Amino acid sequence: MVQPESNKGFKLVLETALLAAPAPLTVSELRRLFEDDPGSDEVRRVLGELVEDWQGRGVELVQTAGGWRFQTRIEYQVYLDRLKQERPPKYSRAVLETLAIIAYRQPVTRGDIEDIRGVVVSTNVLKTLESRGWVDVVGYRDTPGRPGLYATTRKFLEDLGLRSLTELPPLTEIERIMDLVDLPKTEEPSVQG
Amino acid sequence: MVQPESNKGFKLVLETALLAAPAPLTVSELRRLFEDDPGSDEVRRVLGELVEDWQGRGVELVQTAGGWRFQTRIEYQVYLDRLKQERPPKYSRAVLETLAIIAYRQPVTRGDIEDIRGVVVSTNVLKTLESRGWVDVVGYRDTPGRPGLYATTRKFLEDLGLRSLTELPPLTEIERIMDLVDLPKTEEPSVQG
Amino acid sequence: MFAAGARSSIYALDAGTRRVNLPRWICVVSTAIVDPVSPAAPLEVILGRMYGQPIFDMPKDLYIPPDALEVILDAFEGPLDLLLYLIRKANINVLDIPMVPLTAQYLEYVEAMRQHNLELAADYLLMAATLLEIKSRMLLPRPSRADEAEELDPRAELVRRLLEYEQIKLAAARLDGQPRIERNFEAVGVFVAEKVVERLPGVSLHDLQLAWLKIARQSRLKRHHTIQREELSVREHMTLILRKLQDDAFVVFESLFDPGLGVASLVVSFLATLELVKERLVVITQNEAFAPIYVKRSHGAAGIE
Repeated sequence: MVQPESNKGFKLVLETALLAAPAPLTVSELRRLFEDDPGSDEVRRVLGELVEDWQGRGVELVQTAGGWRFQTRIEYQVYLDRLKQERPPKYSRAVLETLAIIAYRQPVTRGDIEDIRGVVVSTNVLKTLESRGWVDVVGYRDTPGRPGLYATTRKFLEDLGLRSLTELPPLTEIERIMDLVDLPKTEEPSVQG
Repeated sequence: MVQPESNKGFKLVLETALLAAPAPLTVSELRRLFEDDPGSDEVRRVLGELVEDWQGRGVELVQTAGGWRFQTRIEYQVYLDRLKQERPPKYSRAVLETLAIIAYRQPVTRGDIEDIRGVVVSTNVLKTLESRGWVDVVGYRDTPGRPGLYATTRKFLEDLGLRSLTELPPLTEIERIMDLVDLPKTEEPSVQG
Repeated sequence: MFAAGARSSIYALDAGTRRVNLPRWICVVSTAIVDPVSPAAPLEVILGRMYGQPIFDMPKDLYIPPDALEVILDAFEGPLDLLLYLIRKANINVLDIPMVPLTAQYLEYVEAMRQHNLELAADYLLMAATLLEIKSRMLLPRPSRADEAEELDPRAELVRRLLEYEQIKLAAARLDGQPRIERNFEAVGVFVAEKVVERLPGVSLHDLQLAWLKIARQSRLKRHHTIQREELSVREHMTLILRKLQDDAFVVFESLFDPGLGVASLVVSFLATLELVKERLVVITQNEAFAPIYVKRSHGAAGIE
């Protein structure tokens, strides 16, 4: 059985309550743990001891606006993140196709992209790629409206681990795959090869 | 920065992950914490060390059906209860008996439960257990009406701190006496204690 | 020898030997009428004293004042629970249930429930019928000894159910006694401090390849061969040259070429420049023969053109 009378038992009760608490605990809440109120000074003194005890661990005792709580140290986030199940976000088909067109056919205008895709390209799609730093406007075509010419950036190459655009999968190969899989014209072509 | 290469750093990462996890962690999940997979044996060895390290504390490292987790020791509940806003639910005998039938005789239909208890099982009873996440329908019996077959969940075991159904308290000796009644023609096992 | 004794006693309870050692209280509470074999006279005296006032020479948990009936019946989980209570309180051997007094007392409870207008569950009535049926079957003459082994005791099924229920009842109590999360212990889950890092979608070469495949397939369905095969390196250099022309100033033609990259690169750069001219993206000017050639982005050069 626990003996909260002793300093050790007292500290263990505080530690246990703080580890199990779903939210930060105030000093006055912590005082309520005990049948005989130890007083705030005593609770604060032992909280200070606990802070010391947990030095050098992956979890630390901190005081927040809402009270005291144990929390993981930020250095451990890299490990804890590996447990996360969430799948990395994916770009929409529109974004990927626009990126592919800019990569292979640069420099291209929005109109060019729309011609090739056969659908209107929303401003958001281009903004997504621009804010990612993967495409930018490198000039303007001398046609009515003077549309901007999009090209891929150095960051795009870096992020994809390429030294040059020529390291992109050659289109001829892609089209050869397509020729192969397109043979049964009626059916939806499979990409599996 | 953390150095998971050292035994101490490795243990701290495991401890931190287990202290922070909202649900029990399996050994294979714990292996995922590290960039270089330490292997299950190594993880298990350090888990054993952690169990030792936490002896005599208000919190213990235990293995349940869903994996490993830190939980408070029963002796500390008297303190923790003082902070609780609401009492944990008390279950009626109808709920507990239904739960016992599902736990010990699973998978069972509602009809099976009614046969054993000799009374109609109210929908509320099953709903209570289902909403607690302790039982669910795992299939349907191939009889008229295709009644649902109830079984206990992993959460049920976890909430009771059990690793498997075999750790449930054993049924009382009555079973052996029942054999006598059921099979009056077979040899008579002695029930003498 | 409990087992053997218990079994043989099931069969011992035939018409001739029904004067079994019934617990006193059952005879009392169930009224003497239902058991003609019991010595009736002295019991009726006790019975008379029972109603109205507490009786101290009886186990007090056996006498249920009518007012308390509702409360007590509420405590039972059904007919099996009630029967088990009656049996266990009377210390009866479950394997040798005296059907006559048990049935009588059970019916008494059911009758009391009816009189108190308690909602009488069908389960209780069904059990009453079952008990009466077993009782009547037990009153029938037993078959000859030769067939005895094959004749199942009429009580066997009831006993099986009672025992199975009792087992579950005990199991339920023990299950409830098992330490449980949030009642006997708490799970530890400390706050996870983390910097929020925006997770950006990853794109692989394969993604691009697939995207292009879709585009190509789409355009093929619409119009044939709008997508020409082209050297990617030319297009890359077109972009590079356009980047060098960012500030709309004239740039010396030669500066667009980096001889250090080799002949192939020079050729590609040249092709790229020609392509840019062809697509009217750049303007090339030369004032006179052999004078320096200048290149400029076309849009700022509208006047010059």
